[in-house]
Amino acid sequence: MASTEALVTHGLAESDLLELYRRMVLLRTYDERSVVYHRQGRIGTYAIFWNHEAIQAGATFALSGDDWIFPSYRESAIGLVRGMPVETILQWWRGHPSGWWNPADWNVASIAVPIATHVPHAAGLAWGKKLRGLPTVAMAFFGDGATSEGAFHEGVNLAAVMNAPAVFVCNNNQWAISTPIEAQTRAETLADKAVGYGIPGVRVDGLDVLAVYAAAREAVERARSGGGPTLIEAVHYRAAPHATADDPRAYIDQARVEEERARECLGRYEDVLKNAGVLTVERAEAVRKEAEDLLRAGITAAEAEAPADPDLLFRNAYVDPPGNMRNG
Amino acid sequence: MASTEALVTHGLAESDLLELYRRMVLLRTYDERSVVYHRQGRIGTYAIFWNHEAIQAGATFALSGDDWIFPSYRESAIGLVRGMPVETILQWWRGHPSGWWNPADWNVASIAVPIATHVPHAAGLAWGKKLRGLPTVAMAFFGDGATSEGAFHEGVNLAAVMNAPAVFVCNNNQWAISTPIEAQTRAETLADKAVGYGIPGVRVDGLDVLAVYAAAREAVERARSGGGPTLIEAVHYRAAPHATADDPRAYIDQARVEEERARECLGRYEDVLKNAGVLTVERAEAVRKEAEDLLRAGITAAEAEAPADPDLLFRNAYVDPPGNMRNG
Amino acid sequence: MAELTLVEAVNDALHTELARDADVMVLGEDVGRAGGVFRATAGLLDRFGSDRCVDTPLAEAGLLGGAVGLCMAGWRPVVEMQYDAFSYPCLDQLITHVGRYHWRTGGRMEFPLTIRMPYGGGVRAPELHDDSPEAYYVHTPGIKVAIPSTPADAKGLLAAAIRDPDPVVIFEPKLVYRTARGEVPEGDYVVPLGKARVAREGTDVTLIAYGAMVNVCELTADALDVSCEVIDIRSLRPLDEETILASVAKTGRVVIVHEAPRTAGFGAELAALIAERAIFDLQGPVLRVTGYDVPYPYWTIEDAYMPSVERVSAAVRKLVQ
Amino acid sequence: MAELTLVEAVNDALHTELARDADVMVLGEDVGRAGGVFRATAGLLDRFGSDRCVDTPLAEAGLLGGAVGLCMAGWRPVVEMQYDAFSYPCLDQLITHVGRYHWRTGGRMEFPLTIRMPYGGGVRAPELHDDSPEAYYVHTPGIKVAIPSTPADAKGLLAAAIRDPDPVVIFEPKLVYRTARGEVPEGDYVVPLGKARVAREGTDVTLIAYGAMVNVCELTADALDVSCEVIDIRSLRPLDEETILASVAKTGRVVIVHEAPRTAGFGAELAALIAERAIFDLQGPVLRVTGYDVPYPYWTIEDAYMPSVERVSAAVRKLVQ
Ligand SMILES: Cc1ncc(C[n+]2csc(CCOP(=O)(O)OP(=O)(O)O)c2C)c(N)n1
Ligand SMILES: Cc1ncc(C[n+]2csc(CCOP(=O)(O)OP(=O)(O)O)c2C)c(N)n1
Ligand SMILES: [Mg+2]
Ligand SMILES: [Mg+2]
Repeated sequence: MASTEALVTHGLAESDLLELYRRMVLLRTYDERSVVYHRQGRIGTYAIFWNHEAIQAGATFALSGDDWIFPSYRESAIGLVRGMPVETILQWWRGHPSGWWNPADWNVASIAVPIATHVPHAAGLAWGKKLRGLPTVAMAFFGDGATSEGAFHEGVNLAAVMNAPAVFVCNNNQWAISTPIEAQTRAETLADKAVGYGIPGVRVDGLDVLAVYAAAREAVERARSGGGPTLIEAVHYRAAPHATADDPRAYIDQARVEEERARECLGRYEDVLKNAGVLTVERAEAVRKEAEDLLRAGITAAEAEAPADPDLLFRNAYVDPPGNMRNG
Repeated sequence: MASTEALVTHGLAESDLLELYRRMVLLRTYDERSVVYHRQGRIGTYAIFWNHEAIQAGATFALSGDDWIFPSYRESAIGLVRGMPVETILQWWRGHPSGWWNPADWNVASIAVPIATHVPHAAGLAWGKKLRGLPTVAMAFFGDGATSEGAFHEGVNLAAVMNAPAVFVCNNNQWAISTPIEAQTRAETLADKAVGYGIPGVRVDGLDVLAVYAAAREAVERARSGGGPTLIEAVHYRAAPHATADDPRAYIDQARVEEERARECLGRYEDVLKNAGVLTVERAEAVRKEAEDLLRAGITAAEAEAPADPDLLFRNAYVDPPGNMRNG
Repeated sequence: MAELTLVEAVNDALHTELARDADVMVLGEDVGRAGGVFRATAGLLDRFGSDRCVDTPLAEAGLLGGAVGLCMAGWRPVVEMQYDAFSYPCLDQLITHVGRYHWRTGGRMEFPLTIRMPYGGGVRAPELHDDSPEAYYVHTPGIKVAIPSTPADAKGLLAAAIRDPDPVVIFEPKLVYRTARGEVPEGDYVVPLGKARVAREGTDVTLIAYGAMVNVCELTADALDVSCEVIDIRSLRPLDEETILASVAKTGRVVIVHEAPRTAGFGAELAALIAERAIFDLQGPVLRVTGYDVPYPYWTIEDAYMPSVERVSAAVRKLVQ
Repeated sequence: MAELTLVEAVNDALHTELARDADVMVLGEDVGRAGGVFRATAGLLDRFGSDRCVDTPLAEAGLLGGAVGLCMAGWRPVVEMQYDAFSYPCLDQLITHVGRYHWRTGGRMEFPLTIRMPYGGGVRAPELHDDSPEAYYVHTPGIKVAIPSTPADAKGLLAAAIRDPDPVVIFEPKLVYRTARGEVPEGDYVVPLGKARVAREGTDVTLIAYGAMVNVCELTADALDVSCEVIDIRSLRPLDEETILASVAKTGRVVIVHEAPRTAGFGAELAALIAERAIFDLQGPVLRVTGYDVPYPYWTIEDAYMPSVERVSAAVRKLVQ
């Protein structure tokens, strides 16, 4: 696993380090507020990504704005790193049609609900952009459980064969709902799976944002310079329920979870920055406040929006709808 | 790759070596005659397995009769090694219902036409037998192209996680119809794919029947003793058309094919046996004649059979059919 | 008799069948440690052990394909698909193998597997937690399909499916998993496949439905001053044609209701049956009230998608006017 | 005009469309070097290069999922599935993504992809080379489906599909790939989706079919001394309801013919349409002549499975007696 020290002195300016911090705080704040909003009945069931922020912020920090992100439901708020409005994502979780965006507006694909099925999309986009002579990289996120699906296998293989500029980021939080990684695979590491596709596989500490960034940067550079895809396994441990509807006490060791929570990624990065003299207490407070304000404004905007027009049932189904579509 | 010499002195009695020879000859004869029968309009489209006999005979020779074989269409005649009548297999290719057998009669599953979809069946059978405390091993055959399918991935992973006694034999003939292995995978070898499942992967010369046998025996022993599945990649080169309907001249280098044909596996084994003093010219002739007689009797029996009763449409569809099944 | 919810009745059936027959095993994603995301499999792991209640890798095709192999080894696997739309990866195994393998053995080997899954909309969930995929399954030869709407039927049909020698798919209406409550016989209890249930007798119009739509039809019958006969199909294949045709002969008017998209949904099959076998009984058009031919919508507007008492009432009024 | 076989017309359409629009590309198993197992893509690799005619790995879900991504990159992919039954692994991508992604972008991004495949039975092939899976596709929201029966339509409908802004699936009746011959306009030629073809006018009975069954209906019309109107549906979604209803209004008698299994096949949808919209025009039951609800059989007895002139004739006679 890569170490953080190398990175602080390696290529990232102070402003970068702080921007990365801002993104992590924004994601963390989004997540923590969402759990509250859910409890208050203001959003629906919600897939918690607490302590996954280092992976999401770190990996995407290696991308340029033209590169595409393919999130799973676990990265529902990843558009925030591209400036997507908070209310858009909140509306997604509120089941309001304004939560559905045009991927091309943000170069962020739709949230993939069915496991691993977006992996071939990322392969296809990366390949298709390359065919057009564009330098675009596609980065797909998925979990440890996703690596068992055929769609993962077929998608990564397609990208590898087409030498497509894709980066596959596996968030190995060691659980798929209640299924532990040992019941998912017999491989020693998930990065090992890269061997079977003839591409590099990298294992990285998923709680170390700079290590994730470094691994992603290398993968993105390789992809962009014609070296093909990379599989990154970001290892950590799911320290929150799978989703608001889930009660993990039935299957998880709570003591282990508490231990993991104590090692959470945002505080860890904060310490790195503070020790390096990059972040002051005041600055941290300001960043946090900005994020909280954004969330407050976001939920307000979401709740202020008019209820959806039921006619949207039909308006978005086809570009050129069949005449009998409204029959029912 | 393993070498043959080791094997001649390693565990196989002369009678075994000859039985292995007999099986190869039987398979070769079946294949060569089938191509002729097809040309004569006596069987339908036929998937040629010429020069794949070392893999089929060698790998299955490591099994006991209680072990199960899961063939693809490329191993359509593999039941011959278990004593299945020639006419049964000929009838399959003739589209006659008597070509469909009860897998439990021979411990040979049905011929899998859709690529790789039988891999999970082998995993399930091996796992299910293990759950019953039985020592049964399941051996599945499939091609290089099959390794790209999600079903391959999911099946091997399932077997690995369940520590199922399964042996996966990949017949890497380097072509999937017209698609060469380089367009199928970027991995250096297909055995490499085993790494991603945490199981041993072995590469073996697919034209060396004793090497195939040795690799299979090790895998079968491991499986039976609780060590879980193995992936065997048997490497060779498709030296015949994909099937009778295929004209490979459009995509394959005929010079390379001729070269490969010259190295064919049966003659090679014959030489090994002759050099070792195990096989005489007369014996070889007798074995060949026996096989030809079997084929002649087989096609005669198949052609003598009464045409199928169209009511079989309905009789085999359900154990307990719905009342309206015959409506149409 | 115990009063149970529908999902408790499913759980009861599994406990009963695993206790009755040592060849029955349950497998799926999160069915063991967690007892299923809806707790349909709760208690099985503790009671029957990890050989007979198995958390599988996250791979629906591998799961169903594995179950085919388990059948070959003599097991009667009960496979849970976690949600309707997450069963789609298994369709290839379903169509190419589960529905054909018995035929492929010349009718000699049996594949007594059961697939069960929660299905249907109205639950305020993210996309792909709302589908009604029964038409894909019932169109597939070699497969049987049943859909309960009451707790007793949820138990009895699942038991019938598990005991059936053919592959059976059970769709459980998740919208009423916890709101449908009713008396459920304890212990052994089987509701045979192929028998519809006349949920309510009536003389003017026949409402035909299954799953959560049966309740919508009953509410419609309550709301209207038209005498509605409500038929709960329960078993889509085998189909109880006689009960349907007898009701149509009596009422001469038919409304068919389902959540699935309209085109080539199972309602079309019911309408086709009636158009073939009861044409001279009909006093008006055969109407369908269904989901639309659009992707299942954003959940704040899903009520506009789901057949409602209003929409079913409008169809009934059209017929009796 | 050139006289072409149906598969040659498909090839002509692909050449024409790739030449017309630089965004169109073809991908699939063996479409490049070999030109397709039926030679439908012959010559494309040489003419348009390996960027626009691509041999993919053997993985149908990856293939279709990859095409979704290609759409996002601005391509108009034409995906070949090698055979009907080998398309089943792609159903998950079809249902969860191809049919929904436009909706999922709030109607802002287009997915103008085309899937084409040979389909249907009667070709004396091993199992799973004979399926008629159109019902799975047409039941899926967001998808359009067309099935030509003549060479001209094979060209024109495929061109329409490729130019259509929505995902379209084209099933090509492989039984008549080389036996259906006819005049095909050269160059640009489009047959719009959503228009049925009256293959033959008649007054006594309406025979409705698509694909290879259109020919069976025409032969039936030839064989009988009953005036049969033969309607070639051509486009299953969008569906030309008017042409169907007008014919039923004229004849009052209907026989629907398809190869696919009967239950919840597309014939059920056609019967349901007629039972809803033309009930008072009918002078008899709406009959279906279809494949059976059984696995597609061993090929020596496949003729007993396929709708035949005899079976269609028997249905017609039942109606006109
Ligand atoms: C095809 C499919 N099957 C099942 C599900 C239900 N499901 C939702 S999340 C989940 C577990 C995913 O685990 P993992 O891939 O490790 O991602 P994580 O949730 O840990 O981020 C499952 C089984 C699904 N969404 N899609
Ligand atoms: C799911 C599926 N897709 C496509 C096909 C059509 N097909 C038949 S054989 C074949 C190539 C298989 O290649 P490989 O796996 O290498 O096996 P080989 O034929 O070389 O033995 C293809 C694509 C099929 N049978 N099943
Ligand atoms: Mg996980
Ligand atoms: Mg091969």
